[in-house]
Amino acid sequence: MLFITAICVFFATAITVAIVVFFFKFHRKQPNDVGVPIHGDSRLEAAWMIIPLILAMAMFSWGAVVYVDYRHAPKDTLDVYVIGKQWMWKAQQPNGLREINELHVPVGRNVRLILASEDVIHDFFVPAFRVKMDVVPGHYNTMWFRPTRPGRYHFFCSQYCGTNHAVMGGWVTVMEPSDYAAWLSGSSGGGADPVVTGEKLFAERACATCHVADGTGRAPSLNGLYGAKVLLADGTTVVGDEAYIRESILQPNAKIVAGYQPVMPSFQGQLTEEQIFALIAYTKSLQSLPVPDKGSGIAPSTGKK
Amino acid sequence: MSEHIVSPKVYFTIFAALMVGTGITVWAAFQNFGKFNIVIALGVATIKATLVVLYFMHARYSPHRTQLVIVCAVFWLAIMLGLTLADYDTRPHDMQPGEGRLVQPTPAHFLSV
Amino acid sequence: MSDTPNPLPGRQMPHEDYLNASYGIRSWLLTTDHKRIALLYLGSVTFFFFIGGIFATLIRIHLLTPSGALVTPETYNKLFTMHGVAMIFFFLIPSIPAVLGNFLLPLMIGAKDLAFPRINLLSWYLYIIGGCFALYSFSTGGLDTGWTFYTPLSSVYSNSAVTPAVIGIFINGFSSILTGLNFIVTIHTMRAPGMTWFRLPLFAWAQYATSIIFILGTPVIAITLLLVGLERMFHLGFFNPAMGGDPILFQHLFWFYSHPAVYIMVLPAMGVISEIIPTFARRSIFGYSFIAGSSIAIAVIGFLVWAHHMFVTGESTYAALTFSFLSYLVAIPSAVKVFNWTSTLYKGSISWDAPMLYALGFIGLFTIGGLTGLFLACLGLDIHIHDTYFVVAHFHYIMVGGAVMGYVGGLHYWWPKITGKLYPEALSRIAAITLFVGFNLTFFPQFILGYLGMPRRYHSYPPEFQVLNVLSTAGASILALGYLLPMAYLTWSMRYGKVAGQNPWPATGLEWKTDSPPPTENFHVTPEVTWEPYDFKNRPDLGLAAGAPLPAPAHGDD
Amino acid sequence: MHRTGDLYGQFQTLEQQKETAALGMWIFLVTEVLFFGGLFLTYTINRSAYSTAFGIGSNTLDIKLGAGNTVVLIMSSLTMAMAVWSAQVGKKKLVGVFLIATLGLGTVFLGVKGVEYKQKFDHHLIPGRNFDMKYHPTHPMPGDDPKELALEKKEVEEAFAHDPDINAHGQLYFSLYFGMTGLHALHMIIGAGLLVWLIKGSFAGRFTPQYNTPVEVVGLYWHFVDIVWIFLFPLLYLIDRHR
Repeated sequence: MLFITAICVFFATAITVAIVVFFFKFHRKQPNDVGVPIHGDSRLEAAWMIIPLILAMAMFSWGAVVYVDYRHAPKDTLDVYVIGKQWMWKAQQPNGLREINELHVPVGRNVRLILASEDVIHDFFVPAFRVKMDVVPGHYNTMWFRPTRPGRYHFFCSQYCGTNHAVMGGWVTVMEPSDYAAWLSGSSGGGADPVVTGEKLFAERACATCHVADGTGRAPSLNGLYGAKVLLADGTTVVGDEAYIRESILQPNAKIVAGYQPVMPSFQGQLTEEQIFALIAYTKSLQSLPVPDKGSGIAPSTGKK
Repeated sequence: MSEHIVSPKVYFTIFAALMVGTGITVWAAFQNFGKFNIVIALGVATIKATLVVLYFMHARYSPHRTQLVIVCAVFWLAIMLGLTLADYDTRPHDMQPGEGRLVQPTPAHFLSV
Repeated sequence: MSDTPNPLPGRQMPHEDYLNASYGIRSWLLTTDHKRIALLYLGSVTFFFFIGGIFATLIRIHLLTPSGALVTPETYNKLFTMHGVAMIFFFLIPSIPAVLGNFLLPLMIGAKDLAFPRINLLSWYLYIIGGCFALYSFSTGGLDTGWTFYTPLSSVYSNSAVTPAVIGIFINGFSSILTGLNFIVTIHTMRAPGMTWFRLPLFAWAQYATSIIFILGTPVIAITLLLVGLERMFHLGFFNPAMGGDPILFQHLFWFYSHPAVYIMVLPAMGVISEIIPTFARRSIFGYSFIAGSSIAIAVIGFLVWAHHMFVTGESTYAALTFSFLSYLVAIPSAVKVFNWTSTLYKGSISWDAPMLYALGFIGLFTIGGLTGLFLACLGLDIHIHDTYFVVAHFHYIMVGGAVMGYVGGLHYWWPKITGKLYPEALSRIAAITLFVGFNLTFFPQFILGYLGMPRRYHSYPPEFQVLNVLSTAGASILALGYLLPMAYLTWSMRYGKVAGQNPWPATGLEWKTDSPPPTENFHVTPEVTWEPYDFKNRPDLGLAAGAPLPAPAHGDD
Repeated sequence: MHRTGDLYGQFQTLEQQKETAALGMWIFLVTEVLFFGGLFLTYTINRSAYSTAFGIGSNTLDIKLGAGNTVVLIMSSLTMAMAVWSAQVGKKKLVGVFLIATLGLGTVFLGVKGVEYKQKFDHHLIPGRNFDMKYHPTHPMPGDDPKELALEKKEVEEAFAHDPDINAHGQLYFSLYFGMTGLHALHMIIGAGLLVWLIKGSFAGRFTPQYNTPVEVVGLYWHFVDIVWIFLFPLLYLIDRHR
């Protein structure tokens, strides 16, 4: 950042100074004066193509490293689900606690936000953390950050989303881990634990009739699915992440697990974004359970966790 | 630059080739070549289009300037299709937290609510 | 006469020119003369500049206070959207190509007209029809999608008059396409004897590069907006995720045109600057072929960078890396231009005429605009400053500081050729300086605002941003003055200005070898080019050699 | 600008005028390539996302009509090329004959397209409120092949079992189908208008070996429209026939 600014300031100053100096120094003295006809110099041209190119590549590399890091969250993240809708933000903490236009996170933890939109494109932007990510309907986007200092920080919607775009914002509260834990347990009125909600949904929607835990059902067991590699019918593998689980709920036929028939109905339009989050949370809670030897979609090479 | 007159014989030959091409596409569409169905269909279509451009549209006998214009059209079309598809096609290989594998779903979307 | 040397005092005999060749409204509305069509465009783009300017003024007044006291959020959203649409599609894109390009291109290459004069007139009518649709949209419910028309906001959620607006832009797109087509063909086939490619004025090169973008980019925005219009009218789902469509695809298609469109705006301005600088530094331009080549390079590479507008949409990391890399490449030809212009000043004989002031202002502002582009192209930084006021400031530096400065400077420079009259020199210098100061005061604070995290398109903002916003509004009022001044004195000079003569500066281009204003067929005798571009040394006809007699106003050599 | 005979005032020679006109048309066609390119891109992205729905949509098209139309259009390209040739070698009468043949074939193409559109309307396959992929298999129309219909029915039912939103995706297919073929047909109609103008000119004997620019330029346009169809046909009609 400093490097780019320095380079830019240097060039801006150099050019301005050159222009101003030439402007006065070579001011026309006689009305009929003609300048010296210099037509160019290829060495000079080469120099001012190559040097900026090298500097530009340096800037690119720095930016690329930061970006790749930003797009790939570390493993041990605290996951918070965030939903944008015209014109408010809803967040759901891992224990199911819900907030509106507020987001509480502990200091010193890697926090990952999983972003979904219910209508148009929004963008979750926390200037103080230097992070933002578009919230695109139909996609899950993720972003992560690691708060380093307790305090309250603005967050904004920075993708224009209609009438009240400007007021679609709120505060991120960064707390000491102990305060955060106290806050989580203290204000329990927010909502049910998503894992519990998810488990209920899992039973209500008859998911459990096929996805039997011991792998004897018509569908693969979900134990240990989250985060593992899943072997698909076409021979490829896919990671059982949020996006995959979401897709499998909404479009079951998109990726069929090897050895199973495409018999699952789609739940498109039958679940809200929050219910999908709950089901994902439930699936995640099965991560540590024993994976059956048969009847799991997990690719053998990876084995169980 | 004198004008090059293409003889009707060439035209009829090309026409015959185009008919054969159409026949091949239709026939191939009913065979199962797996992934290659689309390749064959578009490959034959490209050959047919090239024949039309070269002979019916006289591109083969046109000045280099015209040929350059055609190349530009194809090149820019390739940029638009290529770079956009490159975005979509690399999403599945994108890296995942800790795993080195992807997160984004393909353009599969569907919104609930 | 003016204080600049004038080798050709006004002709004594009254002569026929394109302005007095025929009279009556019909002779204008049905004209196929590229010069008259240019004036039709001049009138109509100025009209849209006014409309867009009024919206901008209201926006800046509204943002004086954090809570935004002037208008409701809906109205504010409409204001910035309509400001963008009017300024980008109906002012900036046609401004230099359709006004100055139309007027000058045939003159510069020694042709009697563009290759397709009737298509040229058709372009203007398409522009007017498109403009009427846009005005209809503005006046019946307005438009609140942002000029970017992002779906699904524009196709499903907005309640404003989106459909007429996209139809208007669609039609206007064909006006651009036909203009670009006309220019390219004209440059290829209509050059006068001796006018080789490397004797073309750099303005013509810039127009050529711009036209490449017109013909290759504009059809894509046309089809994209057509799809948005259809989606809205018939509830189809191309870009609507609720129906299976993909909003990111819209952004790809939109920016495939709209990023190169930035170069449509600034490339012709670069062409103008490349004409003004050698004239007023009175020496050959430094690195002619590099400036010409960089125009083409910008046009080509400009097509390869569009998804840098989408770094935070969740596009693939690999795509983001590629596009960031290519974005840095496009910085190089722009830098080459700036370095060459600056070098052209070296050991020149620089006069302080108004067009030169505009040109130097352009270089300064474009440099800042371009360098801040490096921040935005940097992936890591873009995460933070994307969609903030930093972006707003950056593109205003390019489009207003760059394109509009170039346009106004070019208008001054060629005003004597267009109208045959000189503008008042002192006033015009004051206006140029006012513009420069006002512009910087308006937009520089916005860089800081953006870096501090103020997102764009906000009708209200946290109080800590107020000071910078007030500064910006103050600057905007100076800027407005800087625009009104030239409008007033240029109009005044059409009637009361001093007679200019063929070549008041003097400049080396072919357009200065005919009368001011030029006759309908441009040149009395088809000119033949025997000199190299921007060569002041071997041009006794310019009357600059020490002690050389002023050239006789002979008829034969023009 | 004044015009002397066939030469417009801004040009020096007929040859320059001809070159200019041809180049102008070529550049116009470049913009057309990109114009259709946007649609092709939209099609490609959506098709790769919803290949099942697109396959079913494609299979409801009548391949006989589609293939027949392809032949008709290529034939019209041949007659157009022959019209240009006739003008170049000075066979004034033949110019008119070939132009009329081209126009006739073009009209046949549009007529067949109209028949296909009517079918889609009857089968409830126009995107909108009444769109229903299930409708046609369950409401046979006179002249339907029962075997084919049964196949279609099976296909649709299978698809519905897994994805209740197949209708939405199918609508995308048909939106693109009508968008692409509609735009193509619009180009045909414009081309037909130009042909009528040319035919008038050819009756007046305007086109000679010295001056045949309009025939050649319109010819370029016509061939381009043919090329678009050469790609539309496999993309829209043939993508999923092998199932």
